Amino acid sequence: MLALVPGVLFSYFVQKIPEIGSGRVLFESTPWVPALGVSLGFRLDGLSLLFALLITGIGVLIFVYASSYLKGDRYLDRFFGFLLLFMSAMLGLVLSNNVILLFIFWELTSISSYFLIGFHNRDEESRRSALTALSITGLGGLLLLAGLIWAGNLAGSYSIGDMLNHAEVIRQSAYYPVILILFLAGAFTKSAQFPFHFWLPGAMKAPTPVSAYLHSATMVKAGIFILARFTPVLGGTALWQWALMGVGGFTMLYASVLSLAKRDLKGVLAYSTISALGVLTFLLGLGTDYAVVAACVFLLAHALYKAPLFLVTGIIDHETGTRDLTRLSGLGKALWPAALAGGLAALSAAGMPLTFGFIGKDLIYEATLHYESGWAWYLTALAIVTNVGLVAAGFLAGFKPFTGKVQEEFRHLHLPPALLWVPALVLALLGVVFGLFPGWAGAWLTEPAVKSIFQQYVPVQLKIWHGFNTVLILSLATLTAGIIIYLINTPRFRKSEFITVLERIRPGVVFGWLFIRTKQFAAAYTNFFHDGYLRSYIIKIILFAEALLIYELYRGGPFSVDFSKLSPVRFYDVGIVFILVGALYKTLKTSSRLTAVVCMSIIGYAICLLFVTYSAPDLAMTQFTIDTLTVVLFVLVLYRLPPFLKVRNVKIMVRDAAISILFGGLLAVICLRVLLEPTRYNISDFYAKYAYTLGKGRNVVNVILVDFRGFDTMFEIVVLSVAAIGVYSLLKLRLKASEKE
Amino acid sequence: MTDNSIIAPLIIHLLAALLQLAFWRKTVTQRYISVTAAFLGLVSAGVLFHKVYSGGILIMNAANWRAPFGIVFVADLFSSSLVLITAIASLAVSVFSAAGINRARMLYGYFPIFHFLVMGLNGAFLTGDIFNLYVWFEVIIISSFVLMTLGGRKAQLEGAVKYMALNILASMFFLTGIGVLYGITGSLNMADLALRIPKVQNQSLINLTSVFFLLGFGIKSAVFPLYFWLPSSYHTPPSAVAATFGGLLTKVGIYALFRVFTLLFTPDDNLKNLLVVIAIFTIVTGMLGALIKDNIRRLFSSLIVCHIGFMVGGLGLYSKMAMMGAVFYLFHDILVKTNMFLIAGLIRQLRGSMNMKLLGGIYGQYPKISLVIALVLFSLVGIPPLSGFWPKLYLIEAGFDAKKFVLVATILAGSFLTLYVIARMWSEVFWKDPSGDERIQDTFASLRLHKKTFLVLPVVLLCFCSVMIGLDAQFIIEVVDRITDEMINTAPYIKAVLG
Amino acid sequence: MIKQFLMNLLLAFIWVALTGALYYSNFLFGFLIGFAILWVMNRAEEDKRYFTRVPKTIYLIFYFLYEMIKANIQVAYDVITPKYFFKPGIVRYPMSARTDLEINLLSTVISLTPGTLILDISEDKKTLYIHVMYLKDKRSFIKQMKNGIERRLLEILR
Amino acid sequence: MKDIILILFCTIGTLAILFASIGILRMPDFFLRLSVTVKASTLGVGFLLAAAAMVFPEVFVTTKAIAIGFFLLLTTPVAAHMIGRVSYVSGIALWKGTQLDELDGMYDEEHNLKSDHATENFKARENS
Amino acid sequence: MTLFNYLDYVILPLLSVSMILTFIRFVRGPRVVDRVIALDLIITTGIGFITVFSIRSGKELFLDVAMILALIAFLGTVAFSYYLEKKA
Amino acid sequence: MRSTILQTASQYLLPILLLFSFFLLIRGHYSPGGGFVGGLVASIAFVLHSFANGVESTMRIIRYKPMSLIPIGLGLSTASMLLPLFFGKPVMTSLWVPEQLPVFGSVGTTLFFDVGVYLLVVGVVLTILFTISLFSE
Amino acid sequence: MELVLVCLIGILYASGMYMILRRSMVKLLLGILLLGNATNILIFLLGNLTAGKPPVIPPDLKVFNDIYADPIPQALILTAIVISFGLTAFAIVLLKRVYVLVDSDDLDDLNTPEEEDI
Ligand code: NA
Ligand code: NA
Repeated sequence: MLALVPGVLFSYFVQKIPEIGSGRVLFESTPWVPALGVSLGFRLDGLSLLFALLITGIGVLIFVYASSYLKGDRYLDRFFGFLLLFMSAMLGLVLSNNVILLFIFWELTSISSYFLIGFHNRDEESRRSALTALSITGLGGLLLLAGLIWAGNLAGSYSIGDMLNHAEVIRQSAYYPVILILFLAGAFTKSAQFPFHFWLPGAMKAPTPVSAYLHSATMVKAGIFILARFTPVLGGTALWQWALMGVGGFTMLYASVLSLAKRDLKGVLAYSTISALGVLTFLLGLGTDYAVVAACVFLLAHALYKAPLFLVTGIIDHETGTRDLTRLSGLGKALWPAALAGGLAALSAAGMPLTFGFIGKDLIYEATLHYESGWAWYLTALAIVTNVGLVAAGFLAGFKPFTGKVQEEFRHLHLPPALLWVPALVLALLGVVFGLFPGWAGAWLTEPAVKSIFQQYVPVQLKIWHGFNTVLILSLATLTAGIIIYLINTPRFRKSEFITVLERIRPGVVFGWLFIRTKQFAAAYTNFFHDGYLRSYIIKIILFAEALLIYELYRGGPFSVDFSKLSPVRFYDVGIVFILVGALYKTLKTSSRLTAVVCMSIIGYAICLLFVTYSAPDLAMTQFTIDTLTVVLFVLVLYRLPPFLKVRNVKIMVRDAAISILFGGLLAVICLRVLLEPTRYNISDFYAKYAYTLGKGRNVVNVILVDFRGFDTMFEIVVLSVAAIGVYSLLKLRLKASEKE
Repeated sequence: MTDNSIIAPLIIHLLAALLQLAFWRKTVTQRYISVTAAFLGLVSAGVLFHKVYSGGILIMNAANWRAPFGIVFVADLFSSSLVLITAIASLAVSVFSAAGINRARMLYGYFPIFHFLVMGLNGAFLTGDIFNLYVWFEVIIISSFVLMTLGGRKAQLEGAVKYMALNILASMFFLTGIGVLYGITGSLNMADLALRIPKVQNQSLINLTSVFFLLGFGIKSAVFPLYFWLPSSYHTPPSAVAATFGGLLTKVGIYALFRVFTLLFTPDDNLKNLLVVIAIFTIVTGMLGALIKDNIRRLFSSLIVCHIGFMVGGLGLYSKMAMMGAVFYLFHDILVKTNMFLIAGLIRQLRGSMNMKLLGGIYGQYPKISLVIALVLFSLVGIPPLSGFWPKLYLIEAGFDAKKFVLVATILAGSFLTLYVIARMWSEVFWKDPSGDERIQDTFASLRLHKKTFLVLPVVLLCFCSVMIGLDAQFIIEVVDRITDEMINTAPYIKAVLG
Repeated sequence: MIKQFLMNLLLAFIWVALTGALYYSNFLFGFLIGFAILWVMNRAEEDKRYFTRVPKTIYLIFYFLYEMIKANIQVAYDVITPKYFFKPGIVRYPMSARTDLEINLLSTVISLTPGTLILDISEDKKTLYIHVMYLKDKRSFIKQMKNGIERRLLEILR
Repeated sequence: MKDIILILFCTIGTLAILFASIGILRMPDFFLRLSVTVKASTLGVGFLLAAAAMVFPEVFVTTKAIAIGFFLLLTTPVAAHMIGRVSYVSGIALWKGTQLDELDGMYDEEHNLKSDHATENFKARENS
Repeated sequence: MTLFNYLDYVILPLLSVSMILTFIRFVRGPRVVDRVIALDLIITTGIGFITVFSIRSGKELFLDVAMILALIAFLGTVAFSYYLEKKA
Repeated sequence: MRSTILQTASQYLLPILLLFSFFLLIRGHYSPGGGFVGGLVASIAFVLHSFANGVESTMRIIRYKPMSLIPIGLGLSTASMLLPLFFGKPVMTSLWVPEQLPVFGSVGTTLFFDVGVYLLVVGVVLTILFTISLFSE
Repeated sequence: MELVLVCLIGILYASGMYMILRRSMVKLLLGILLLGNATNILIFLLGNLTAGKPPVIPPDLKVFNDIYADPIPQALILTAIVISFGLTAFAIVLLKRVYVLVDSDDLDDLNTPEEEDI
């Protein structure tokens, strides 16, 4: 039933083929967050149509397939929910006409794929793979976001259309390389380019329909999509070319070699997918007409053969319970429709003439051969080696399980329900149909796509037969070599030394190492700063404070003290201060807690006297009463405490003393400076004037407290109330650790 | 415009707390009062926001003394929207507490103190007087001390000692700053100060003064290297309390930083750079801390620090766009962080633990709750188009504009690490099978329906708000846009206050 | 009853003294406050005597002041001269005073006279332990006390 | 005339306090210090208060001064008694020149003070 | 020499000196009780100081402070006694 | 700690201190004092009493738990803060009884506010101290 | 005179800081008290000192006819004193409870390892 959704969408997009094929671009836009220039803006051009068709078309088949594949699963509804979410996100992504919107969908694909990869969430491997996939694509996504925002910033708009118009500004900006790198980081992580590719094989933990859909046909190609989409904006520069060709080229070669060493069917497919993605990146990097056409065609061809291969793998897994190539053979008879689909797809993957894959491969060689530099042959050689690997991998996946002797354990296999194998067969057959009638695909699908990549018309004519030329020879040679390799390379054959080395230093390991190191660093860093000791926190805070204050004092420049502004020293006040300081000294020095409290009492009392001599009777009263009460409090609490902790570490004491004295000194200097700064204006004149006439009180301080600034008082008594309640509950309520919150 | 009703949100909570004190030990009554008051608070905050949104800045001269002589309460768009968001968060916490707080705690004054705390928050947002702000801060911290220690568990008290010592230190800096400021200018009203400070001859003194405010509010808002109290303590109190703390307390510090450093002190380049550096380190500190935490509440605490860095970074960039991002992020963060800690509490109800190593299997057992939680987690991470995404756009773009690439990179790294740790947490807590530890037990399943509702509803409510902020970002951006206008052009504020 | 009344009167006087406003209503108000305070305290102790002997009181006060100044000079001299003249000791002093008020007044007066200081009262409130600075002879000291301060005081009180 | 009395009162009061402070510094044991200081200082303050009552013509200042003196008289002996008693209990050493200590051994473990009439009566008989 | 000068240059400094002398006893101790009575004496001296100061400044208001001191200073002593008694 | 002298002293010091505290409270608007100091002195009176006679005996004098004074005091202050609202004035605006009363002088909401502060301070200090006194581990 | 008080403020801040850097909880508390006092005096001093002129309007006048001490710092300090009393009371009791719980005055003993989290 759910398949209806993609079905309807698919038919909608099919309807649009003629219109788009004729070169038009459709726009649809609803304002969303205009303040940010983010609109729900969609554009349907050749490129997006091509992707949309893939997404919805394959989507239909995957939905059908999955309904049978996961039949009876407890969480089938969740599965379809996430799948649908993914499909919508993917569609949104390819249709967006706004980079922010595009990014939103981009992230949604990551998230929904996270849930899909981790669908078997009780399996630890699944969870880890999902996390890895999300981390890598998430990291890439954020970098992409930065790139998009920066580019948008330069272009002055987040609309893709506007960016296309301001492409020159961006390309000529000094920041272009950074933007490009950010951008590529997003694209490369998503489409599993070396060295970020390792999440993709892990993602094979997902149920097979997911692998087929996300990791062959759609999500991974989102990276390719944005490369294609932004070719007119960012492309065409040397950096672009070298980055894409370098990374794509290496990836395609590396992955195609590695794919041959895999025993797991899905592993083989995963690596060959990575390789294919490398090819696409590589082609877009080449950036010639040929290359882009080749990319578009290969994109379609790959989707049409890789998806059925995955589906077939799923069938095998579903029926036999294993994907181990060393155990699978001779299933062709029992699972004949799957074998048929697999075979066709494998042929297409191998680039056998009359399949769509052949046309794709052809075009790749055309592209490399026509590359206008001395590099053409090297590139072609690279393509050939890659393709040989791909051929072998295709056969490994499409033929190997079905040929040979039937294993004992698989003798009694039944043909699975049609819902499982029909989708695979349909796709495989489509590959053949397109191979037989390439012109149609060329005219209606590829040409508009290429046009939107180049932003100008490039004629595309796909033919079965180009004549007997270099390309054909190369194709046939590739095919032959691939078949030979397929025959020699039995999966039983332990990985060669070369591959073992590769496995050992593969990026996944490097990333893992990096990650562990980061975690170690994080632990060290966190424990250094947040070490659990209050003293150490206070020291850090005070040092920071001192640094800031010293800096500001230094910036303020020198100052002189005009002593004449200050009032004369009064002997009896000095006596009070003397007592105060003496008591302070005693407080610091004493090893008796009670003496310290008595000292505090003296300090408070001396302050009280200072308040008296400087005209603050209210303060003096309050200070004294509160001081007395504090003493009472201390006395009530302290008598059962153990003696003062006596730790004498002279070094630490000296250090602390230095820090403290510096702080005190700074405060003193600041006070002095403020004192010397004349104050012309004072709001207290108002209070003095109106305290009695309006406030009806003579004690101005009290009038301030209950009237002028009564709100302070009102809520300071709240502080007191809360403190009292706090004391009450702190002493009375003691929960046990086991009790709930 | 003078309007008495602007302090309604504050008065409502005061009266609620008073009533609850009168109904001491009547926990059921207290619950009713609490939820009602929180709801009324939300209504009044909504009305206030609407008034300010459509009619401009409102003031209330307490005791009928005109500013700068009396204490003035000012509802500009910034404060009124924070009041509104606080009201939403506190309603959620209040409802959650009704079922999520141990009755013993209620018997010893949980609810009144919670309402005092919320009152303090509202007061801090609304006051236009710097010393009055200090009083509100004290109301907040004493309430938070009590809430933090309520229950008297060992970890709670240990955390509280550090929390208290460092927060008192912060208050000391703040108060010293006020003293110095009064010594220089002779005024306490913020609008008045805004007029007087530029006239002070010796501007280097003003810079010095601003350091005290930076330190005081910096500690409150837990920026590097002043954040230590936060990861020492936030994992200890009951989750409803931690939710209030996590969602609101540090944010008052941020609010104060923004208020003071836009209205009173205009940062010079040095200070801006300093703020940016602080922001960078704060983000790094938070994310590295989050990376190594196994307890979900410790994890969330680290994330608070990390995301504080985003907002401070926005202030440090000091462009309109950056501040828009920061203020937007502030709104988002209050809702989401509150929700995160409520979720932690919910998880504790579901499993009896908060240790990721022990937890598991929630997704399988409670898929609907899990998906709501997932939505909240995504908001936190900033998965577009949820609420955390939009402000980051502003911050990143502002960072590019200001050519503060390290900050941008750190913000990206912080976002990535958030994504990673949250995904890991999801995988551990929701996907994995629970460990066989005997501490793992589901107390949720046996609860009565209304209690379950009380626990889940707030999470859903806050989640809904996050989603709405994300989807209707345009409205928020309009609000934020006007708020930053208020920050950049303070003349209307000053005029509204001083007449 | 009477003691309460006296206490109340005393409070009213103190009130007037504090406020410094010597008029009728203020006194009345002070009386009311005093009454309220006493009511709050609800002290349920009966009282026996309330007559104050005014002339004796005044005489006592002057006697006390005289003693105090005299002894103070003695002590001051002792303090500022290098040599110590005193012979301290702790003396057990059997009181004739019995009621709390008597005991308290007695001990206050003794304590305020230079050279003597109440250290404690026995549990049964019969004996005072006095620290004496210039203790020539224990018996003559006790006699002097009995006939001097204590007698005069008790005469007033009884 | 008034000024002279004033100066006289102030001087006497101040000197009394000064003697008290010298006393507390010089006295050889705790009880002597206590004994010296309590009265001298009270007396000194009394004189100063009297001076204040003379300076301000208002009645209420006089009453206030009297009140302060009265309060001091009420509280000082009590404080002295409290601290003296606790010092004795906690075993503060008496000066070596102390003649007589009849408090010795009169406290039980809970610091309750015996009156010990048996001994008293015995002594009385002995003396007669 | 006026009365005020006399107070300023003789009486108040003398009281100050008294306080300092007492404070020396405070520092020297040797026991806590010595410190407590030193504190007591300092406060009493302070009452005198405030009295003189109010004469000197012509503000009887300060006597209110002296009154508070006179009334509640001894609570501190009582509290310390309480502590020591508990401790003993 | 049982001291007869202290006990007796507390008997007469308690009312004197209470009276004094009340004096401080109502004269606060005119001379130094006010609700805070008044409340503190009042609570010191009770604290003193509790030192002499034990907390239980002091609690008997107060009759109610000191904690109940907190909502009463806070409520009184809040009420006098909010009262002006009913007269269409901003909160906290002081309202005055037109004539001066003999002892109090001008009587207005500020006085009630101060009384609230006074009661609250008494409640707070006594709650804190008595809770600590009664606390045993 | 201001100079003396400035020094005093410096000393108070320094000793407060020194005290809160100790390991003892009681010293921490005393340090907090000292810092509070330091701040109060700072506010007092910076509000300008006026000797012997309390801000109380004489009984026979309606406004001051003389200079008077600035009442605002006094009101602020009063508020601050009362607030810090509330905080101190709570802190002292917290300290007591912590002491009972961990049986030590040592701040360094306040580190329950993360493993004991629930
Ligand atoms: Na100044
Ligand atoms: Na004597």
